[in-house]
Amino acid sequence: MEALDEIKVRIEAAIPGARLEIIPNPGPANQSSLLLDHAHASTVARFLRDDPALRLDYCSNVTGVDWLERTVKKKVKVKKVVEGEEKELEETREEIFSGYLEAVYHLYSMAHKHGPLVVRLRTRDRAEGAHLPSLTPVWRSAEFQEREIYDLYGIHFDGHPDLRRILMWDEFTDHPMRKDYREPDDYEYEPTPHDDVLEKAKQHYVPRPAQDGTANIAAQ
Amino acid sequence: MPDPYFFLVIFGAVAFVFPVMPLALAWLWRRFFQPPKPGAGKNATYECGVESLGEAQIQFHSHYYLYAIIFLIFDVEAIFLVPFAVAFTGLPFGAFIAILVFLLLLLEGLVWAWGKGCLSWVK
Amino acid sequence: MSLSTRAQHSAVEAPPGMPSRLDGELLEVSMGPQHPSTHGVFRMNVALEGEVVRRLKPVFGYLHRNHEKIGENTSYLGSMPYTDRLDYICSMSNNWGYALSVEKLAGIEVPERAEYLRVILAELTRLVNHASLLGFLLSDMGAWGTPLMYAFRERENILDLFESLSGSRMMCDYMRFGGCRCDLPPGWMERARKVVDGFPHFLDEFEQLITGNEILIARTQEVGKLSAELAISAGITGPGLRASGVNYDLRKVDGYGFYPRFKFRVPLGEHGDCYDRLMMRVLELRETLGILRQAMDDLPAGPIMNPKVKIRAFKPPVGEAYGRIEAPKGELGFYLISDGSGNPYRYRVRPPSLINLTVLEDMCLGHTVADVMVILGSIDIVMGEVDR
Amino acid sequence: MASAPPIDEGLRSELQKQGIWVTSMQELYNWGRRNSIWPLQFGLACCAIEMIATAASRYDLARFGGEVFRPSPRQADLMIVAGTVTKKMAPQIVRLYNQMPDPKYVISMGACAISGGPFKQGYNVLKGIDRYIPVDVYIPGCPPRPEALLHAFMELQRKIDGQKLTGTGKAAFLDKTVPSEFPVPAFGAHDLEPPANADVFHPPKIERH
Repeated sequence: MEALDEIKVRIEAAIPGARLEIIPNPGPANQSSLLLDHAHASTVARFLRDDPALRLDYCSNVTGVDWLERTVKKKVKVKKVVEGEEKELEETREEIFSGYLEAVYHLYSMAHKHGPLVVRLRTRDRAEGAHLPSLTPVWRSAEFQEREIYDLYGIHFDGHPDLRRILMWDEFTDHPMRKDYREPDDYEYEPTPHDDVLEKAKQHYVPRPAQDGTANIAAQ
Repeated sequence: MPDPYFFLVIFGAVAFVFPVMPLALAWLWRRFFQPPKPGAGKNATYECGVESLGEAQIQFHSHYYLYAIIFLIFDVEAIFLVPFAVAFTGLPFGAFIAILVFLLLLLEGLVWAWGKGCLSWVK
Repeated sequence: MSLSTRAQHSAVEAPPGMPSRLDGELLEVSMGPQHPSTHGVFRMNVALEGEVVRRLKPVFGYLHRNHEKIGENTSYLGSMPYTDRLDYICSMSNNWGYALSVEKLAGIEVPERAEYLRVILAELTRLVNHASLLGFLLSDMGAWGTPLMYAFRERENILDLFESLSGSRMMCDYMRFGGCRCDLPPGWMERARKVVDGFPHFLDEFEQLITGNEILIARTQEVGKLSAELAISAGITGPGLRASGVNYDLRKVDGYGFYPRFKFRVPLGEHGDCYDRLMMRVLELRETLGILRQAMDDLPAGPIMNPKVKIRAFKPPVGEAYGRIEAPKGELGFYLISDGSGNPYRYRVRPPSLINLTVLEDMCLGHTVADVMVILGSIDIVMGEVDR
Repeated sequence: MASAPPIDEGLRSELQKQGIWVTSMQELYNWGRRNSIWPLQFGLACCAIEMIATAASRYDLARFGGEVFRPSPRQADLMIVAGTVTKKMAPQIVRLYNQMPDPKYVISMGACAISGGPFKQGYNVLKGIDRYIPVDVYIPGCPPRPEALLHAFMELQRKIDGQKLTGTGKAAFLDKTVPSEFPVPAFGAHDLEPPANADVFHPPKIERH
């Protein structure tokens, strides 16, 4: 299979107006990925599937990823005038990356037996903007996996034939795989509670009568 | 000498007591030892652990009715053959012809139904 | 009465708007979570017209044990015992899939002896899985229990090998990143060779019983046909895909774990029906025995663990990786995103069983209820992997 | 009906030597119940495979009379909860338990069925089936070996053997006041409602002294 940037060039040639971006993968696995924009996602997908050189007809894996708000501290060299003379100053500047949800597609070709090509789709934000174009019409194998991402992450796939919850029960309202999901506290008997389990267990302990003035367990 | 048909009475009595006795025991057991505990959940229809929705008595395809009728005919035929089979050795040749006619009549009915397509399963 | 009246008989058209008097209504029935032949807690909402399936909606989630959420809260090594419980019939190949992905993520080399051990144990797991499938599929078809007893007799022999090697029958947790946990106990290889040499006897017995059996042929041929294009588009992998004639076996395509060194063939089917899927497993068993003999003959000596890899405080570099292996049920993949810390940022399992069920409805439409069980049995699912 | 005094063992063995066999209805009844327990065919996860291996030829559950696995709860005496009980599956399990005729027993097989086991931190995992239905025998293990399941069978048979038919401490299924049905939990927006059945689930109270 050709290198990712060659593929990017060919796609941009074939589909004018497609805004593609290569996301480098720093790890030794060197599987860099291709970020698509929402409007041209399905046309690019069809191109990847039908292009005779690529023929990526097998979508092996669709994964949902939740990226929270991140504040990244950066060391920035700033020229500042201090007491009348130029000086190079180290300044840490905080940069806030807004959170988003992401669907990652791993595409392989059964005809040419090559791959993977990693394609990413990102939502605008993590709240009501969590919408993505569904690629199930292009690859039928994405059907259950996109339903699972909708169930566990809350990304609404527009154009999906049958978008329902697949793993949790239908009356469930949360999206449990998100990083900020707090599961319900169904009381568990904890003989030796420690750190965050201790907080949970405290609500169920009968407070010990303070005999000789020792602190109550809650204040432990 | 007791009445020659007396054994029928004994036979009838045993035939009656044999099934009734366990039922009576079960009733006694229910009455004195194990009180029944029926309930809405227990009496609900079992459908693989899920609440059963919709009702089961629905209109079936008419084909099942045809199949049932054909089966019924041959079932009744088998009942008629039983006394014939029991007395088969002592019967004259005429009886054999009579039962053959009976069999062939029903066979002809089967061939007609087959030809008419009642047996071919509608997909 | 001539036979031509047959055409009119079935052509009795009901007046428009009135349901045609002859066909029945649809009966909604749920082949629910507790069902003798759904291989675990799998539910199908089936709409039946008489006996013929008109609609079939699978329902999952009854065994959703949050494997991925727990994977994000434990260390990389901590998830290894959980992979045994993914597809709880083939724990060794799950371990290998996870170990392969983490080695790809962190760029770890595996010594030769460990790679050979992994091939031997994964192929032994394939024997267990395909033998169990033959037993379960035949008991779904009505031969209740007897073939299952023979299949489980073979499975017990192999589980004894796993137990003497890894300490546990089903949950081996044997592989580590960069090799295997412990070397073979003395006498293990002789016992393994004896089991592998005894297996063809079981296979011949089975083939003699089932291959020419006309009940089996009547029940499985032309049932649940799957075309090659639909199989590829729906992401079906493993024996189900090869039964439709697509030559795609990860052992040949990816060539991981020294498989190119072994000579073995990949069986292909033509019709893609239940009979082909069943025969795929039988033929693959023969090929697996061939691989096992070759791997056992030239098992090299040497270390079984890459000394440079830290087991406890294992922190792979930032990045992501998707590794996949040819598990007995299909392509088992692990997608890991690492942010440099001890726990994976995202831990995703690509379950072959769940995706092989994508076209269950397409295969079952038009068949009778009894065939649905045969089709589901031939797809070979395990709920621990479907619901994760 | 005061429970009859137990038979004097010395007298019984003495009579036995003379070829007279003495028993009581309770022993006969319990002997019959104990040696023909029909389990419900109902596997959830990995423990189910170990349960099948127990019923297979090597470990052979038939030696204890338990090899007849009935698919329908109407014909089963024993429910072996083998595997992880998820919150989506819990209402189905309680409904199946309700639909089983009395006398019915529950074996909670495996760490998951006892307390959630290795999947305890899962949001969809019920921390043990004894939150909704009474459990007779617990077998720890993940999965418990087939011998452990056979041991659980023996344990259950000992319990059945000790059941009294009359008197105050008689068996639960004979007592009119003991309920044989338990409310089926409903699916809520965040969790099952109620999260545990109060009169069945008695978590240990902890007072720290």
